[in-house]
Amino acid sequence: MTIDSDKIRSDFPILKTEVNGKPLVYLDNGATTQKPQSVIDTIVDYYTHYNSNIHRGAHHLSNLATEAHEEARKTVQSYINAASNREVIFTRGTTEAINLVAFSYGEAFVNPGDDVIVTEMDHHSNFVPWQMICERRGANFRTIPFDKNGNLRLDVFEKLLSEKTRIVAFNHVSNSLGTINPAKRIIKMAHDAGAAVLVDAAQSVQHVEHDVQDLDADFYAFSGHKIYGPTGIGVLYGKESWLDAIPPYQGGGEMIDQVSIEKTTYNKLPFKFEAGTPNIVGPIGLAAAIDYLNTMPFEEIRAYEDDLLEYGREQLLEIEGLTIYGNADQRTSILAFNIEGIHHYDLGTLLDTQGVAVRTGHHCTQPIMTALGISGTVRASLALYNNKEDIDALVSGIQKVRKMLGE
Amino acid sequence: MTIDSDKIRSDFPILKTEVNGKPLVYLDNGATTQKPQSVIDTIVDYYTHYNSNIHRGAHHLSNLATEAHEEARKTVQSYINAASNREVIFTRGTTEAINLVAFSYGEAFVNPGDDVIVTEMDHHSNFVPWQMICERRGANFRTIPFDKNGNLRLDVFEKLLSEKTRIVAFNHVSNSLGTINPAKRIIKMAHDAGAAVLVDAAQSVQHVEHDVQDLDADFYAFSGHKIYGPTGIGVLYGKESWLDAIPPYQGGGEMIDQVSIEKTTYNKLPFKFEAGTPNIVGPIGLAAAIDYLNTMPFEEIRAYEDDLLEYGREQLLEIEGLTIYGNADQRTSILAFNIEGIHHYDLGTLLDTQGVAVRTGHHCTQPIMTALGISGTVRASLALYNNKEDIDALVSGIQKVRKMLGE
Amino acid sequence: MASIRENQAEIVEDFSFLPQWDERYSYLIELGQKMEPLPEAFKVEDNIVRGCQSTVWLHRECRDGRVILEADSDSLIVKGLAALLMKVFSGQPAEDVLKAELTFFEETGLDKHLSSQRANGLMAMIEQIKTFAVKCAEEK
Amino acid sequence: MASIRENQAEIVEDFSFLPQWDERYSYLIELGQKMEPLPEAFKVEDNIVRGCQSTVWLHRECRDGRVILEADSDSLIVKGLAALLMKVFSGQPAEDVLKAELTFFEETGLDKHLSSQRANGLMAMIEQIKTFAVKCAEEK
Ligand SMILES: Cc1ncc(COP(=O)(O)O)c(C=O)c1O
Ligand SMILES: Cc1ncc(COP(=O)(O)O)c(C=O)c1O
Repeated sequence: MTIDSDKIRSDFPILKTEVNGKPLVYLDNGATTQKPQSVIDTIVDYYTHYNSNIHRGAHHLSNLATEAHEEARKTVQSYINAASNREVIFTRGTTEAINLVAFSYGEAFVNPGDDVIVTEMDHHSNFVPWQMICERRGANFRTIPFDKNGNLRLDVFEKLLSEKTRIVAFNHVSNSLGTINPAKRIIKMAHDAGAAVLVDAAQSVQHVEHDVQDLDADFYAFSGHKIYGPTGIGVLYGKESWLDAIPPYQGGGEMIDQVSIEKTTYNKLPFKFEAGTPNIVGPIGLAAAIDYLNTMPFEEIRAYEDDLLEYGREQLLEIEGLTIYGNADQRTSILAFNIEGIHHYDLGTLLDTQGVAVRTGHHCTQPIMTALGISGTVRASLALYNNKEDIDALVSGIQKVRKMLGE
Repeated sequence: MTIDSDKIRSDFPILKTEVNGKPLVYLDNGATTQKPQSVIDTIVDYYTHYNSNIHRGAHHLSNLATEAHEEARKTVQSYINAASNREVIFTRGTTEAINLVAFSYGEAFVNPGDDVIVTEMDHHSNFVPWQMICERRGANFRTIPFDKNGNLRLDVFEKLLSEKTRIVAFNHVSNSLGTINPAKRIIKMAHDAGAAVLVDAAQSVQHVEHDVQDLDADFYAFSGHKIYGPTGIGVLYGKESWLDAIPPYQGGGEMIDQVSIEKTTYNKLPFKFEAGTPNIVGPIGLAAAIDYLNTMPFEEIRAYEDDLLEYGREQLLEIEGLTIYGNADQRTSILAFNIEGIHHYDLGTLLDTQGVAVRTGHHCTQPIMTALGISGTVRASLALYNNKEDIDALVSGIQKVRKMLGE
Repeated sequence: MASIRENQAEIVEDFSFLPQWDERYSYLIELGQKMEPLPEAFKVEDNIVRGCQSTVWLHRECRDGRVILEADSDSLIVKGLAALLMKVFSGQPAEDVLKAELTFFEETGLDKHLSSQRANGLMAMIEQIKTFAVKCAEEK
Repeated sequence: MASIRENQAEIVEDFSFLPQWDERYSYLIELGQKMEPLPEAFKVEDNIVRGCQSTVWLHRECRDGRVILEADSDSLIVKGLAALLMKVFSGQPAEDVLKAELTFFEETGLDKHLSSQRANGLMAMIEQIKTFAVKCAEEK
C-alpha cells in the first residue's frame, strides 16, 4: 500500500479548518468533496494569467484558454477511457447531463407506450428527469426494486425488460446505500433487450471502475465537485453514434454552425451539446483534480477506501442499537445508519458541535426511504483523504451524543 | 469624475500580463471580462475554508456555504432591483437562462399559430432557442429588422405585434453593434399587445441601466463572466407570477419537494428552477464582482465608459478606409469596424502579435452580418479598466498592420 | 403575562449563560422534553409543517382573540425550537402575534447555526403561526 | 520532386529563420500572395471548406494518381496557410498523401499560435485533402 494518508491530507488545505473549536472531521464526501491545493492553484492561475473566452478568439489568451479547455477534455476522455474526445461533453453536473439525455434521447426515441426503466435506489436527479420525459412523451415509467440488503432485484429487472424498453438508467453506486450495482451485467441485459443505457456515475467514477468502453455504457454522467474538482462542472459521456442520433438540447453560442432567419444548422460533436459560453475554468480545474488522482495507482486508492469502509462498518456495528442501511454484496464509500431512539437530524446536528460533518435526511433518495420505511438516515461518506482517526472521531462523537441525550 | 483608472487597472492582475513580449491590451470584453483580485480571493477563500454542498447539510461548513450562496442571491437581487430574492435564479449563463425560459414558457404558453418575436440583431443565444421552441410548438418565428445605423425598426415591430404574439425577446445592448435598444418602450409596446418580454442583458447589465422593475421586464438574463465575475454562472430574473406560472425546466436534486414512484411535487421558488448541485462558488464570486462594482457610483462608471467609447470612435474614424458598424442613437462599449482591403481575421491576428486582443468574425450574430452584407468585423469591446492608452495602442496597432500588409 | 418582547429577551438571556453550542443544544432538547405532550388526535396531516427534515405537528387554536399553540416533533432539537416559539407566542393576543418581530434567532446566533433547511422549517412554522393569527384576529 | 517529409522540413527551416511572430505572419502572407490565382470557375460552393472565419476555396484534381491542389481565401493569412498545405501536398502521389503525418504545424509552433477556430479550419482543409486522396488512390 503506497497511499500515504498524511501526505494526502496535507494536500487539502480545508482539512486544517476548525469547527466549533474542534478540528474538522469531514465525512460528507458523498455530497461534495474537498479540493487539493493543486486544483485551487489551477483556478487562480487561470484567472490571473489567461482568462478568456474560448473557441472564437483570434488572440493569444483565447488560444491559451481554448487549449487548456480542450486538453482538459482529453484528460477526462482518458480517465474514463472514451474512444474519442468528441464523446466528452461538459455540463454543469450529473443532474444536467441526465436531463440532457432524458430530453434529447426522449425527443428522438421515446414514444407513447414505450417503457423507461430506472431503479428505486436512484437519486432524484436520475429519477425525476425520467418521470418528466415519460409524462411528456406518454411513456411508462418503470422501476426496479432492491432487496433488504440493498441489492438490485435483477430478477424483477429481467421481467420488466421487453421490446418496449427504450432506455434503462441506473446509478453505478448508490449515494444512500453504497451499493455497487453490477453495471456490466445490467448493461448487457438492457442491450440484449435492445435498450440504451445511462449510467449515473456520480458516486462511482471516483471510487470504483470507470472505463466506459469496458462497461459498454451508452451514456455516462458524473459531477466534477464529487471527484475533487470545482463546482459547476460535470461530464456527459455518450457513444458518438448516440450523440449523433439525438437532437441538440439547448440552443445558442458554441453549438451552432450557420444561423439564418429561415434555418439553423448545428455544430459538430462535442460542441453540438455545449450551448453558450461554458464554465471555462471548470474543465480545467477538473482536469487538475484528475491529474492529482492519477498520481496514485487507482487500485491502491480503491483498496485504501475499501479498507477504511470495512473498518468504519466494524466500528459502527459495535454501537448498541445502531442499524446500518446498505449491506449489498459489493459496496463502497457510504456508511448510512440510524440509532434506535435518536432522530437522524438530532444526531447529525449534535455531531456537528463536535466538528464531525455528516449528512442527514433522505439524501435525495426518497423512494429508498419509502422502501425502507424510514424518514432518513445519518450518512458518513468517505473520500481518499479520510483515515481511521476520522472514523474514530465519528464513533466517539456518537457516544458523546448518546450521553447528551441522557441515554 | 472619481473613476481612478490606474487604481482600477491595478485591481485586475491579468492586466500585467505580456503577450508576445508586449503588454496585454485587452479589448475583448464583450466576449468575457477579466476578474478583480477580490473575486479571485473570494473563490480561493471558499475552496480553502468552507467548500461544502448547500441547502441540505446539517453541518457548519454547509451552513456557511449556504449562507454565502443565499447572500449572493440578495446581492444580485439588489443590483438588478428585483422585488424578491425568489425571483433570482442562478443558471450557467445567459444562454441557459434563455433556453430555460424558451422551454418552460413555451411549454405553458406557446401554441400552434402563435407568434414569437426576436430581433435581427440578437445574439444566436437569444435567437436559436426561440427558433427551436417555435419549431417544437408549431409557432411562427418573427424578427424585427434594424436600419443602417443599427437602430431597431420599431415601426416594423409595431406591425408585427398582435394578439397572437406570445413573447418578445431582445437584447438590451447588441454585442455586435453596441446599440442600446429602447428597452422600456419595447417592453411597453409588447405588454400593450399582451405579450411577455425577455430582455437579454448580457451586454447591458454591466454598462447601462439594469433596474428590472423600472424596465418592467418579465424575464431578464445575464452572464457573470461578462460582469467581472467567474465563469459558469449566470442569472435569470423572472417576475414571481411568471415563474410560478411556468413548469420546471430540469428535474433532480434541489428542485424537488416530494418524490415517489407515482408522483413528484416541486419545491418553491427559486429552487424550482435550480436542479442539481449548483455552481456554488459561482454566485459567491459573482457577488464579489458586484460588490466591487458597487464601490463606484454607477453613473460615473457609465460616464467614464461613454467617454472612452466616444474617444475610440473619434480615433478610429481618423483611419482611412475604416468603416464603423453600429451608429445607433444610443450606444455603449462596442467598437466594430472593418478596413477596406483588409480581412477582419488578418487584422485581428496581426493585432494580436502586438499584444492587442480583439475579436473577429460574426460574433455569434450571423443575421446581423447577413443584413450588413459582410462576413464579419473586428470588434474592440470596452470595460471599466480600459483607458485611452488602450485605444491608442489599438490605433497604432492598426497602422502597423497596414504597413505589414504593404498598403 | 409577559409580552412577546419580554419572552424573547428572556430566551436571549438564557442562551447567554451557555457559551458552548453543545450546552445550548442540550438546553434546547430539555425545553422540548418539558413540553406538554401533543394529543395523538392533533397529529394529523393538516397540522404537519413542511420544510423540515423532521416532522413537526403544529396545533393552533384561537381563544378570546389569543393564539394558543401546541407542537411536537420526532426530532428533539426541532421540538426544542418549537418550544421556543410556543414560549414566545402561545397565549398572546393575535394582534400582537401579527405585529411581532422575531429577533431572538439572530440574537442567540441560532439563525447562523441552524442549516438553512432547518431554518426553512422554522420559517414555515412562523409563517403558519402568523397566518393563523390573521384569522384569529378577524374572529374576535 | 521533393517528398512530403522534405517539404515539411523545408517549411520548418524557413520559419526558424524568423523568430518574431509578426515576421512569420508577414512571410505567410507573402506565400499566399505568391500563389497562382485560383480561376473564378473554381470558386464554387463545392470547393468551400467549412470551419473558418474566412472563406477558403480548395480545388482538388487527380492526375495520374497524384493529388493536385489549388486554393484561395479572402484572408491573406489563411491563404498563406493554404499555400503551406499546397507546398507540402500538391503534386504528391495520392498514397503518400494518405499516409503522410503532418508535423510542421507543431514544429513551427503554428498549432499553438493559431486560435482553435482557425485550427479547425485547417483541420477541415486537411481532412478534405485526405478524403480526396482516398478517391484519387482508388482511381489509379
Ligand atoms: C448579447 C448577448 N447575448 C447572449 C450572450 C450569451 O452569453 P453566454 O455565452 O455567457 O451564455 C452573449 C455573449 O456571448 C451576448 O453578447
Ligand atoms: C448518485 C447520484 N446521482 C446524481 C447526483 C446529482 O449530482 P449533482 O447534484 O452534482 O448534479 C448525486 C449527488 O448528489 C448522486 O449522489
